Amino acid sequence: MLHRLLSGDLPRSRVLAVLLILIVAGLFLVPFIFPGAKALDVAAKICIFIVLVASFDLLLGYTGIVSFAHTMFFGIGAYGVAIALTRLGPTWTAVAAGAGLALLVSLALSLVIGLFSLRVKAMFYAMITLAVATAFQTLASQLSDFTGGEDGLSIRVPELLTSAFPEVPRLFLGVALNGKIISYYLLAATTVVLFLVMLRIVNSPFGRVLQAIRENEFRAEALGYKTVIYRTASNVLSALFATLAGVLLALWLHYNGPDTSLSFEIMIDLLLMVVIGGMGTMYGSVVGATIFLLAQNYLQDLMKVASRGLSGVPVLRDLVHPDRWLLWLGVLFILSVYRFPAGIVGKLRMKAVVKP
Amino acid sequence: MNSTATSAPALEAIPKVKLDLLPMLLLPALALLAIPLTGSFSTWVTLTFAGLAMGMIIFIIASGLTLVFGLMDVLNFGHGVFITVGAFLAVTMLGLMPAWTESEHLWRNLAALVPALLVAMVVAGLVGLVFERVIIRPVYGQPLKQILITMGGMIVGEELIKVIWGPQAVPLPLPAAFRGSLLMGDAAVEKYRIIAVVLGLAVFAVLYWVLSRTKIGLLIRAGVHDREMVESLGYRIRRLFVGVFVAGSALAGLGGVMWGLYQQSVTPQIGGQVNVLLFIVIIIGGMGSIGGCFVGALLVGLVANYAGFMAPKVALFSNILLMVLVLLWRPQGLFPVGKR
Amino acid sequence: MSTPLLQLEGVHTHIGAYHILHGVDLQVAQGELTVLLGRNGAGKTTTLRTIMGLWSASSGSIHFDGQDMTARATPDIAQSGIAYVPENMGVFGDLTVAENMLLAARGAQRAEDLDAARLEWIFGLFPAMKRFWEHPAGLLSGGQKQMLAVARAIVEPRKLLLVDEPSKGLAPAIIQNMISAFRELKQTDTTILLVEQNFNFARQLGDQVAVMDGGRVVHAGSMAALAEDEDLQQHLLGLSLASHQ
Amino acid sequence: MTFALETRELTIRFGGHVAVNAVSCGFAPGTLTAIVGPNGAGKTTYFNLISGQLKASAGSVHLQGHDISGLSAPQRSHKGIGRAFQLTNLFPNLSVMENIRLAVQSRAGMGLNMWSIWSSHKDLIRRAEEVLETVALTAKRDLAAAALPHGDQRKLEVAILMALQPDIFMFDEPTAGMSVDEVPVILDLIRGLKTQGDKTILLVEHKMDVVRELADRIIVLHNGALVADGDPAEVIASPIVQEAYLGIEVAK
Repeated sequence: MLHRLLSGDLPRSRVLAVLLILIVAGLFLVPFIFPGAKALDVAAKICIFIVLVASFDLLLGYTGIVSFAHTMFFGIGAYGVAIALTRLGPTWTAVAAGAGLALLVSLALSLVIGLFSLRVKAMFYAMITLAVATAFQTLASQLSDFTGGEDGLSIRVPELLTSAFPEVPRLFLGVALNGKIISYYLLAATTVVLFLVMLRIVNSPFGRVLQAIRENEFRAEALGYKTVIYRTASNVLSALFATLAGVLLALWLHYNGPDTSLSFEIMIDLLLMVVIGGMGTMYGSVVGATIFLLAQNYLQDLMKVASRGLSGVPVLRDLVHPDRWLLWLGVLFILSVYRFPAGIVGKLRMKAVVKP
Repeated sequence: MNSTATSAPALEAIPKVKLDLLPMLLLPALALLAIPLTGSFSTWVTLTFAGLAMGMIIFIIASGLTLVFGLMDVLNFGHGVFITVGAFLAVTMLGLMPAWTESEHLWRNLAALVPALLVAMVVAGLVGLVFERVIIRPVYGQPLKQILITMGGMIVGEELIKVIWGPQAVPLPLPAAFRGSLLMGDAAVEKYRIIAVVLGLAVFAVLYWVLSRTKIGLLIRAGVHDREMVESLGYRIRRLFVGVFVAGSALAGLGGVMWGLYQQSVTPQIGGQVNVLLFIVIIIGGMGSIGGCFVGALLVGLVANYAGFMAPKVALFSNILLMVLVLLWRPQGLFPVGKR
Repeated sequence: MSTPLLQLEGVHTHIGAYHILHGVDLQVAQGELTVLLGRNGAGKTTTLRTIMGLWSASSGSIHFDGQDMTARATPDIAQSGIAYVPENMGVFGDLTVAENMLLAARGAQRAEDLDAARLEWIFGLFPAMKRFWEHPAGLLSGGQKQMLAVARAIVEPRKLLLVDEPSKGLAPAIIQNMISAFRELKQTDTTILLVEQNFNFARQLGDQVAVMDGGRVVHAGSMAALAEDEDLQQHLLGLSLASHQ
Repeated sequence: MTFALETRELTIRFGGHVAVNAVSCGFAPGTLTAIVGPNGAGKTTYFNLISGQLKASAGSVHLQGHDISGLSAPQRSHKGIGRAFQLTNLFPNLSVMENIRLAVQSRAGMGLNMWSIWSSHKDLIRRAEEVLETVALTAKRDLAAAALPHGDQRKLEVAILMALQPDIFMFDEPTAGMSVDEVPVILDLIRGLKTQGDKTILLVEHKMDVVRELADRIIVLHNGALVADGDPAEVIASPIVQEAYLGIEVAK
């Protein structure tokens, strides 16, 4: 049963298995262990980014394609729902319409980008996607009638998902089961489903072809696999899952703007999460997203303390200023590309093989 | 064996040098096409100058990037760091000499600006030296890692710049004598743009001369073609590459000062933003080609300005559109660099 | 016998997972032309590339002109006095013939700095080089490129010339030209190590011969002896297998 | 008679250089043809034109009488043209099993199946295991291909080709770079294919003893052109082959 659910791709490392169980258990018990809005918010972000990072890994880790346009699809999902809810009112129909439309747009766009430029070298593709993503970001902030421009869109979501629902929430283990809790669990459940679906895809015959293309495209072609089709399919799939992650984001935040879903900073965060967690393993996205988002909060708090302690030392004080947390993750990123390109998950699995 | 065969006709045929003029004709063609579309001739002159100025600055910045790619197949996503460093150094340097920059005398302005440009170039070059050693050298020949790691270099570089100069935008006013416009007939042309055009042409001329007339230049061009053979002739291509990388970084620093003055303000993100334009330019030009980079930069500058005047909303995508059109015409860029 | 100019002892070379050279022993005597014969895949090109340092020997030693070259980098090896004409000729297509030649000269900064007398001598060997002096090398025919590659290697005197299959894919007339050029070169006392598959080409030029098979030198001796001995040819080269049965 | 494979006036030019020059040749079903010629004769290029890695400048390729010149490499692979490469060409970080399974899977047309678990296709895995068995790599099935010794990598290369079950087998110097004791294993595999009787085999090989023993027929390429064709012993003895290998007699 578990074997089927995980598509035959078990953690293959005891440490990793324990880590994953801890993360999943933690995510599901967050409302009860760490009450408070902030903890719930971090947990929800982790869920959303697990989907987003996994979808990026499908492209980067499994197929070996570097794209800088991934947040564009994330943004399309978030804007799709946000715009639909603004225009059609807070109904489930609007959510479905927005998500459906966003998926269609992402499908068309990823297909065009894929067919137009996937034949070229890796660097070329990376540059082109970077250019396209930048143009899209500009477009989104220019079309302020639709997108709210730089301010973004604050949206009303279906009543079930609001903290005002129900008027008198039931208490369970001391936690009020209001719409916020409901939407968190819906989000977590969706994450599990989407993750398992992606896990299945990378472990299907199709997924093996993607890996083959990453390893040796020329040979895959000689075996009879039309690689352009597979690369494009990988591009499209990854875009669609990113779009769904964007839908989840807008529904959770009740807001969407360029900085929450489209910006290049998020693209950078994504790269960091994929690489640190481990490229080419779906579990890497779980580990990477969790560690990154915890660090984003925990590290900043730690740095605040350090910065205060060093307030007399000019340069050092600035280096550990809480706003400079990305500096340290950037250094970690560079080190991990050098030292352990297979990321944390790859490292754990390797260890498990060495000493069985 | 028949000895007359040594002078077979095939040996006699003198190969014709084909000069590929078509892409160069694009520039005047585009400019002429814009005359009726812009309405008045004086507007056209102003826009054309603005476009050329912008193009020249982009060319200065991008020339190093495209050469480094041609020579070692290294594409540096962190090139923007050198631009930002250059721009902020100009802020610091010019900020130290307010009396000179605010003076109405041109020579005093120049006495402030020239050292600022030089310092920007030297420091950006040094940063480039460190960048090459730490970031790029360990991942030669591994494109995927290279993209990731140079991107990482960009992140860290930008954060370090924030540590030094702070995260906010800083004004970078033009020295007094460069402000304002010259009248050419009815058309107003900003003085600074003329300076940018002159400087850009000078950089192009120097690069062209180095590449075509000096031995170092020959080595660079030979290295683009076949680096193994260059080594077999007894030259250290790594050293050559580091030299080109540092020179390219210095040019990016110079371009950063120019760009900062053009925008009249500097942010830590300035380099990252220009990066995208640079990529478009070197893709359009044909990666590794200096001539292509020059034509590509001017095309991008002109199109951005014409489109900005005629249809501001379209202007933001005009560069992407330009890139798509060029690639549909010539998938390898305007001047593909031949690699056997 | 005096110490050879170039000496390889037990050289092994790996390229990735491939173990190409399995202990090559080879000597090239001063002032002689040594031909390296052997069929495709025997390791001839790999031997030249290993001498040039383009691939590094995983074990064994290479001595040249009294110095240990085994772990040196390619530019060092070239500067110690070895010129190399690779299998693909290594002609810089974007550069003119003159610029190609200039790059091979150590001191010269401009084409005018090249030794005029030597240049005239080279033009005598390869008249096409004079005719196409200012033309981009990429526009030359295959045979002309091969001539340029050889001309470039001798633009200044070098102690040793490594040449990889100069006859490959050339028309008979050009091969003839090439043979005369190498004959003339031999007059100047240049030491040459030549890789060939074309036995008749090799026979006309070689003083010494080394035959390779399976990544080793399986026979070394004088060319005259090999050229006389049909049985030895058959045995070593496996070329005329059935012809005299 | 319909040839299993035929090239008509097949030509490719690179710039001014004609690498393969109007080669017309038919290969009868069930035969093993050796292609010989000196370095640079155009043998590998000829293979690339047949398997579709290169597009011909002129001429055509026919499979069972049908013109396949317009098809891409993957399409030709599906039509039954299988190719092993001169330089080992594997998926380095995938296991031996997965390398072979990718070929089996392509043969079964399963590549676009996204929803089943790959390890649940028992029939495909069994087929891959059979192939593993024939090349004696079963014990190493879970090793990464890159971790294999060179000889085993060559075996895996042949195994991938066998897993594709093509009608036309193309071997490009299958024994290149192998140590002496490894060569017979590969030759036995090719011999085994030949005795099946229904496979058409093209073999580029330099070792004349091998060629003489295995081939039904030899064709000789020289400077891109087909210069000899016929019975092995005859062809090897012919002056044209002597010339191709020994070089043209030039007046002293």
